Amino acid sequence: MKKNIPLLIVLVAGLLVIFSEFIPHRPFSMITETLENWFMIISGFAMLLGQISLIQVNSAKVRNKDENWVYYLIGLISFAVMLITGLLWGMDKTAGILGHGEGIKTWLGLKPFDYLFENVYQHLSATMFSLLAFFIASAAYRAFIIRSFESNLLMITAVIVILGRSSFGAMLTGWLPDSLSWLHLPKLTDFIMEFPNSAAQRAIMISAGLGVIGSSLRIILGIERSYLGSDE
Amino acid sequence: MLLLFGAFCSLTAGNTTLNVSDVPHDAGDALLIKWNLPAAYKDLTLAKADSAGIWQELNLSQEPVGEFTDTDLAPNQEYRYRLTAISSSDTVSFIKNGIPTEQWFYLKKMSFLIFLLVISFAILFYIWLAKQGKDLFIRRINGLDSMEEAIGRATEKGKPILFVPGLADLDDIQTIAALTILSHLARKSAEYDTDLIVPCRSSMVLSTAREIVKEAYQSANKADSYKEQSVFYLTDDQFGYVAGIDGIMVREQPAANFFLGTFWAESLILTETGFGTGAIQTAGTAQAHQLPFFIVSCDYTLIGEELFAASAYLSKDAQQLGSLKGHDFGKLLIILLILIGVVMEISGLHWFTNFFSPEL
Amino acid sequence: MKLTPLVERRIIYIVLFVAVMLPLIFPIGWRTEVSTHARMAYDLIDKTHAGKVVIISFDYDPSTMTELHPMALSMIEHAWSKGQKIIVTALWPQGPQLADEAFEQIKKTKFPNKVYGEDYVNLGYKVGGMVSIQAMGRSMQEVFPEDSSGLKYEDIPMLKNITTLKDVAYVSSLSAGDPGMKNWIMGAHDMFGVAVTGGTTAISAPGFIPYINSQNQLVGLLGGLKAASEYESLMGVVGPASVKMDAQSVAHLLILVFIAIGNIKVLVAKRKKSQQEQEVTNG
Amino acid sequence: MAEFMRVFGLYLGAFFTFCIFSFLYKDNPFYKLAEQIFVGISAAYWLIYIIYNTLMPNLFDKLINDFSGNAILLIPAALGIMMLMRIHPKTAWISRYPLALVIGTSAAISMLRYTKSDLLQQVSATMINPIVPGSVIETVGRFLLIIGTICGIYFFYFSKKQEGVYAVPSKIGIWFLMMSFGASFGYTVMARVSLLIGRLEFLLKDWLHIIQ
Repeated sequence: MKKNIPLLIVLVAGLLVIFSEFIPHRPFSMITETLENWFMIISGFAMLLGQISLIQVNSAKVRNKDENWVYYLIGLISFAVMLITGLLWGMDKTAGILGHGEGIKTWLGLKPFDYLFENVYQHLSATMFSLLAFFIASAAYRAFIIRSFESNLLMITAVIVILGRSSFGAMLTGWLPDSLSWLHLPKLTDFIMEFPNSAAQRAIMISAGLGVIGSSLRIILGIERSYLGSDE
Repeated sequence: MLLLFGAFCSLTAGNTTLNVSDVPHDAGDALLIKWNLPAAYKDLTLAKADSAGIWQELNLSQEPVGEFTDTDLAPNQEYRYRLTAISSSDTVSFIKNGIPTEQWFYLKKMSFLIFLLVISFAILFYIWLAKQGKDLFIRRINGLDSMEEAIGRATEKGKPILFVPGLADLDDIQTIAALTILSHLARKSAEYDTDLIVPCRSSMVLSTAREIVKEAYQSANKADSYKEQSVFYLTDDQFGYVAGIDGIMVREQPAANFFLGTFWAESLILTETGFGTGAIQTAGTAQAHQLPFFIVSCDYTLIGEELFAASAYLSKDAQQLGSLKGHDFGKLLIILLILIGVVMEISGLHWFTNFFSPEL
Repeated sequence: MKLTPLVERRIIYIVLFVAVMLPLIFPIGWRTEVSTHARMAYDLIDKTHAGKVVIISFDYDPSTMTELHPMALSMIEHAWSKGQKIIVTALWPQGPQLADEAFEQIKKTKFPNKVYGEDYVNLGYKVGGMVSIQAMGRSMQEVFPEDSSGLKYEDIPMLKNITTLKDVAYVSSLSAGDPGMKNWIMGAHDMFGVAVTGGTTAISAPGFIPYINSQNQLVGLLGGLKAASEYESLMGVVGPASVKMDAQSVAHLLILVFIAIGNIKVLVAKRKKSQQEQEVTNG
Repeated sequence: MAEFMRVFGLYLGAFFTFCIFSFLYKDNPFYKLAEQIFVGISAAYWLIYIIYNTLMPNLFDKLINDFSGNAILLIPAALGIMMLMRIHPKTAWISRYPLALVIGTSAAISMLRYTKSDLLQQVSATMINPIVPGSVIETVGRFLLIIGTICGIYFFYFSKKQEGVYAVPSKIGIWFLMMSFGASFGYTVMARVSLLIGRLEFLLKDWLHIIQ
């Protein structure tokens, strides 16, 4: 019972969305948009579940004095600070419970929430993102090794494109005569990107598309139901 | 449809027209405007009356005969158009109204519908065949066969398993596919008594993942060893989430990492850190742009479709395996369609390609 | 010497960090080979006569500043060095502010004598993209009754002879997306025959190449940081784009060196192993 | 004071930048600190963001301003509250109904979207005339595009063991995949290095004023 009704909901919701795709008449033409809107609202509520989990997990670690518990305490504090400043004085152009906090704004230059966002959050996020520059170098060093025919293809195309996209790629092959201009590194890069690369990307997208049809169908028809959990 | 006709100046030729008609088989958001003027008229201006009745120019055309489709309209509302044309001797102006209406079928989506139906029926047919007890062959998929081995390794070492269900929310099919794989992995790890760590980026995924892991432990008769806190939420932020997982990888030192689902730019941050900790890494995604990074830094990678085939393959359930046969039918069909399309194009027949490339 | 993988990684990281940082502090000024598209854009501005009025449209926001701002700086400098007068427009709300920053910087460093209202004017942001451009073709003053600081259109000296968009020598759009260069091509060029050039991010550049055609819908194009540095090298300066492009090129080169070292290491290890094996079989 | 706080903010930013960079060497107290602050702050950030930018405008404001016109929004609100029933183990099963709705619609929407953009559009984009008079390179490229796409699709074919003749197209498919992976990898290098340049610009320009 606790599992059958959800399965029925999945079936009805799924079929409704699929039918409505081909019916341009209201109310069907509105269904997908409405459901997507609902999704935003439901997930907005659900967000609280995550936050509760975060508080539970961290406070358990603090209570049990786990290794590194101090950091988890700091995590909880930063969560609380951000939440409270956001609720009290709002963010950007939105007012909070206490309005816009003009007094604090003259002192800080920004709302406290925005101050933390700009000076802490954004830098943490941008720096975390920039680690990719390092990791892409170490991954290239380790992975682009001459081994088999396939791994050579991987390496050679990568090297051509890396060269072709930098400023000396053009210089390196600039002396080539016009008849061989297609070997010009930037041109070769464009060629690789446009043809062999697109071909493989298309193959991946097309077969994945078939996989999606299969997966969705199994879910909508209730053949795949493991995500619904137990029957108790 | 109300037609309003007004010529402000005298006309020299007789068969001049301005026509405004509804575009058939659509959501009632477009009107087709056609005009047919004598060749002497140049400098045509088409204008539409806005809500305040003021004429707003739509486009300029030098052609005395032409058409224009006005889109993004609201259904069942009346719109008014004016065409002004100038010739060497005079200026003419026409005004006409039109109402876009909704219909019950999108004609432009015909090929889409046929395609979807054919593939779906093929999948259902093979599921039915499997139900009849027909033995269906599916070749081995390395990335999937190795999953159990990875869990075994973690068990030997007494280290946990890390499962990351992607960075997308539950509205992405890749996340759902990843969660169905989680159900198999959780059962295995329950059987082996190996700890499972599942950090989640969104609350909906968290809820679903908890249900799944709990159910898996129950079905392995290990309900007591299920710890709710092993499936937890970190943050909704892309890089905050990644920072947290990186911390978990270096501190908990999981022996097997699974990154399945939707990943964006952060993919390499995760797998390089995981590589540094020496874990066996299995990744899978349909995000074509992230696959290279998984390929170079993971031991096994499920490419595109393999992610969606995984749960069916792992379940070893005949019906689920049957559905994979349906995918395969689709592949052969598509290869055939492409070949026909190429031949048609070479012979200069474009209707075939056009049928498959509607404006969706 | 035997390095563990962990130590190797650390070396890679530190070398990369330093190698990217150094060219930023000490610019190298590598000459880049100039693509035809960058040269076309350069030539258009270079061959426009002194005293002509031109439009530079700031159709981007801070998120794409790294790529587009250097182009804006170069184009302003180039146009001024040729004695042209610049009208600033913006199809993106944050554009006028970025334009002010750019003009301040150029005035401070290169052209202290340029006067607001005589040599340049900031007409500010206009919503609507295509519609505004069409309207400019009828009357500039109607679209911009006043500039971004509230000065009346008729009181701005350099705009005296500018009644419609057709009176402008060229439009250069620095475009991060929609609305942007596409609207200028369809509006300014296709409808009013004004030459259009400009720059975009590297990612969206391929989409604009078809417009560089026999109808000259688009006269040249700067695509991304690389093209921005090409433009700087055409002007003979080492600007912000060249500096960043140097850092890019160093990083690219370094990664290639890492790949080479990785291969050499594997090769040496293989040779050693086969030697050892031979010794074992011989011995 | 605001000026001091602005400069202080720069120092804060620089401090956290170095905290994250220190992870490249190894896990350390600074990274742990930055990581937990990051997780805490960003979790709260998104909660506040969703409240102010999704729940308020799309739900609460609408219900307050025009209740009867937006009464249908009570359905998602109720489903959202049902989701929250998960908190208590006894009522947790109630959350399956909203989850079922979400999964059902997601599956269907994904099915439609992927079929449209990833399947049909890619298939029709491959139906091209490969012969381009006057351009050998374009012709070669187009042939590669067609062959690569077809062999690539065959690579994913599950129903045959890939041996003998059947292994040939899937082998070619792998070659194309490998070339594509190498090319995408190389193509991304520039964008990733730009991120590092961006960070260095912050440190050297905004914080230290070493460069202009």
